[in-house]
Amino acid sequence: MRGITDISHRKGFPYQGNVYLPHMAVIKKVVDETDDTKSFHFSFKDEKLQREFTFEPGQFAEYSVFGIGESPFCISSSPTERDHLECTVRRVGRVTNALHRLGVGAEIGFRGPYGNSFPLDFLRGKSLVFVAGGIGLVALRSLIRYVMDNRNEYKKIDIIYGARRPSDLCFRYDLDTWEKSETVDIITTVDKGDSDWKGREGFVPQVLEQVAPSTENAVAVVCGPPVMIRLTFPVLEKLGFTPERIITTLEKRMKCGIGKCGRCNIGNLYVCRDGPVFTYEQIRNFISKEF
Amino acid sequence: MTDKKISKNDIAELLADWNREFTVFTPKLESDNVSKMVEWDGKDTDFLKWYRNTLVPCKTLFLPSMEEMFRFEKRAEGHYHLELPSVEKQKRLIFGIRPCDAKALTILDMTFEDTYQDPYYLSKRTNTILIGIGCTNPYDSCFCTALDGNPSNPTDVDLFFTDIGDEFVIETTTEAGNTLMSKSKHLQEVNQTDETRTREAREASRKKIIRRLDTEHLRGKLSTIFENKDYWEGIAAKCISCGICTLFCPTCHCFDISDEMLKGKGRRLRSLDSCSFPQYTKMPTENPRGEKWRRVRNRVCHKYVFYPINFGVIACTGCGRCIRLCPVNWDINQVLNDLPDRV
Amino acid sequence: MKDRSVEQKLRGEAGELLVAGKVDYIVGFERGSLKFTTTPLITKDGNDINRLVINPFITSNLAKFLMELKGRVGIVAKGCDSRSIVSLIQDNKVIRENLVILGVPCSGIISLHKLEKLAARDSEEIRDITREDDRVIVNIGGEDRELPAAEVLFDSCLACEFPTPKEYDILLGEPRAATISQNAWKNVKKLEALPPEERWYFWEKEFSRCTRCYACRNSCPICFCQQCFVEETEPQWIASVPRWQENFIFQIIRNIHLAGRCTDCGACERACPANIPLRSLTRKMYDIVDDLYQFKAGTDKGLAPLMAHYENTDPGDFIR
Amino acid sequence: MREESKWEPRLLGFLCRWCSYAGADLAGTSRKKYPPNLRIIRVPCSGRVDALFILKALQQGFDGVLVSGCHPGECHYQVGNYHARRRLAIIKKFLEYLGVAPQRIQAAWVSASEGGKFAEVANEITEELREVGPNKLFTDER
Repeated sequence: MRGITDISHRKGFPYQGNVYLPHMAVIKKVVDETDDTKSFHFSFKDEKLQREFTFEPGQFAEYSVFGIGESPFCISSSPTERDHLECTVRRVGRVTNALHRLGVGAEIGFRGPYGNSFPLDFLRGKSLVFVAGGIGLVALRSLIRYVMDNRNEYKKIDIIYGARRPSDLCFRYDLDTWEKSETVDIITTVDKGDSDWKGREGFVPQVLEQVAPSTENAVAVVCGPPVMIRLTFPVLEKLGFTPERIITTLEKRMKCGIGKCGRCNIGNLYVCRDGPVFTYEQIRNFISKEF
Repeated sequence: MTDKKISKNDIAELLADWNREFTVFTPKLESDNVSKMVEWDGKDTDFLKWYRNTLVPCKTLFLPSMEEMFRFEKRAEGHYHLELPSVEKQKRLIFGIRPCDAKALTILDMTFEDTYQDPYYLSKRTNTILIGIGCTNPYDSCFCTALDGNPSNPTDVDLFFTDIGDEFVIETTTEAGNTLMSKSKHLQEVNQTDETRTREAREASRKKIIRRLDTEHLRGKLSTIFENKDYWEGIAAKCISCGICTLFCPTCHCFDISDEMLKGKGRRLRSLDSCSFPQYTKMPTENPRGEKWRRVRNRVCHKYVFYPINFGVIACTGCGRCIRLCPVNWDINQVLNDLPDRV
Repeated sequence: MKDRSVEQKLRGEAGELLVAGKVDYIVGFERGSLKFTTTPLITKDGNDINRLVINPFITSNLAKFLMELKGRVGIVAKGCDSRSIVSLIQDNKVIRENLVILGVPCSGIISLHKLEKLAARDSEEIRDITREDDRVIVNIGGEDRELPAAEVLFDSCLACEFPTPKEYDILLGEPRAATISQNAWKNVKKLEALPPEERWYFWEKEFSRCTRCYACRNSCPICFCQQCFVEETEPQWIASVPRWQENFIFQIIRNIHLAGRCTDCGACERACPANIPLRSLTRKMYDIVDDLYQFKAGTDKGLAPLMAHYENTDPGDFIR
Repeated sequence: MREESKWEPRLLGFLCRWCSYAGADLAGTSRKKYPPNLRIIRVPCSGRVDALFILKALQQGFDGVLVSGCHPGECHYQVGNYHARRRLAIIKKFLEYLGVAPQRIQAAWVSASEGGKFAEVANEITEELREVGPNKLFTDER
């Protein structure tokens, strides 16, 4: 069941020291992405740790706002950026609300990186079709930026990105930059446009079907709200992507982030430990069930 | 090393000796019928008369219902200072753990040692010596024998006591147990009659376990009906989604992590949680197991399908607590025995 | 009428209801998997009807399941259960027309735990238990022993004012008159005799055993909030950790929320695995409400809920 | 001992914005003397005060809680104070049974013009609380 996203081979296990004790990090910059979403740029207080810290695109971490609690978010920056890390957070609950109240200079806790990552070895040399909905782009952004920084190792790139309203589109500055590359096609869509909107209107799965990106030597990488993910899989299959060539990253309620506290399981798989990156092949039996 | 024996009258002195080196835990009635392993008071051995099994499972000595993970303090200019709780140096000894609860710890070890070591659980685990006592009076809800266990199974403890009437016969199973025995007084040699009586006692208690469970075909059957919503809705109907079956289960280990802070000083706490609660998986916008039947299915399958896939062992020891304590008599043993071959 | 014949009548009526399509579900009791227990039977299937039982061990308050079931429901109800149903009707949580209430005049439910203690035997050693008027006959190893019913019934049953359901469509058996025993107030009186600090300390000790399993709330037929205040996170009213302070506040607020709804049926206390005497809270709240407003929960479906109503003459002498 | 002698009762008041809150204001502006240890939370109506507010105040160490609203018949929302009366009566009796000194749960009707009454009420309650002593209900050390 584990397949290409398995991490058990990775170095550094077992983890040394108290795995629940967060590293202290300082917020360096806050970027307003949308009305309710902010990106936080931060770096570790411990400079040696900042220099040596590594992760792979797709991994996540547990972020602490002390006194409020911890929440898992994926790391939205690329491992190629060495001086800081980024996370992008929508204000939806207790911890995210508290995080949104923090500004530059505030201290947060960071445990991680956790989980597997996008299978870089498998993706190398292939064309990539990124399909994202709303805040879901956050989970793909690390990989997209990584790919952009190593552009010659990958073939064609398609990004199909949708949101509810134009103002809900995140990382517009990134989209603008990426679009400048000739071998990158970006299609943005919104459920309902406004007077300024010049892109498409329609839900992501429908737009994906219309755009019908080539499946030749291609892998689709999908992230978005659960319902969007569920509706996107059949479209990708229809387009000719086989289940092993459809990759997604899932979000679940988590507490420990390391496969112990129990709540993020899909069947025997823990999203925190065996995921968050899965192939459609791995989870297809659970579709419409519990993810 | 051959077995030794000890008179029940000498147990208090044996425990008193051990108490010098260890913090000794023994079963205690906290209120009426609520029993728990607690620090021994230095004299009471009454439990030898009433003890069947503790209501609160032994896991709570390793994974407490609430524990402090670390403290934090907001200092000048918004800097946080973190401090881990001091590690208990004093070695612990649990006297009287039942085979099912000891086996549960072996099962829990797999989770807490997997990939990332859990320092809180493991430090307590490595610091504790387990003295098991075989059951003479199992409950009619017990079914350990169906799960590779039995009421006299010494595998998961350091020393194992078998009740042969006025005396206990002591079997040594680990090096730690061996060391402890070599330092202990009041021990007598075992003769042939004692050995016969031990065998008979073990056989008698095994016979008292009346429940059965065919575990061989369970995984197949559960996989077959996994997708069958009607089936799960039917068996889940009477469940009230309380946390008894999980919080009192010796192998359930789900936990919650939460912060509390007052005037700049705070603590991060870990407390037991339950997959029976709808909030357990609730995210701000979604709840993958908001429906009761999904939670019931998860609980059953986690023990009997998912854990075996991940660790090769069923995460149930047949202690029967969930059956005895359930307010609506939701009986996992009965449900598993009645699983349809196909629906 | 004996339980056996009540049972026969119940099976007949319930079967007819299902066959005639008058209800979608039957909610009743069937034999439990442990000795001297019953378990809720919730079924749509006429073949299950013969599993329905009535005996002195029908402990659950089945009204609990009404809000989960969609459609019309035929429900077995003891006196206390029927009052919980009335309470739910008062709060507009269930619709009377969707229910067929199969009322059971109840002579009290036996507490197996009390009985085990009094007989000094575990249930496994007891062969049979039968109820005969004011006695309970316990057969141990072939020998009959008589115990006074008042000493083995649940305390809540000893205080029961309405053993015959207040609301029913079909009454299974003859109506019964109440036989109230002052024993039901024993624990409340004991507490009231203590100085205030000791009363508080008593609860501190009791609630330090609470594991926050929420069996009390979840077995309660009228704890019907979609989201309980303990689970709110913005703001978080009380911590989710099982600490006596929070455990106690949870239970205090639960009782206050249930004022005028709680019928003191005892379901919470029976469900509690930590043996916390929750009825010493519910009983007192019931009496406070009765005292102040002459309001008995679940006795009149036409009345407005206690807390959604007021009178100009309500006592207010405590207000400056 | 020195700590004990320095102890002053801390009172939390939930005051209706339409009457008692203005009453408290008036007490202040007209220089009526009332205890400095009174903390005030303005609520839209005495009917807004939930039992949880009272319990949280006690848990956080307030020695007493005062709920104050409009006189019967004068509620801005017609009936809010009548509902408050029912609720408070029950809360008070129930908490007393549990072992909370009745002096800790207080209620008053104070109109916007009753600055004098507000000061009086606050003073009286503080004196009563002084006799009852510090609230140690939810502390672990006793």
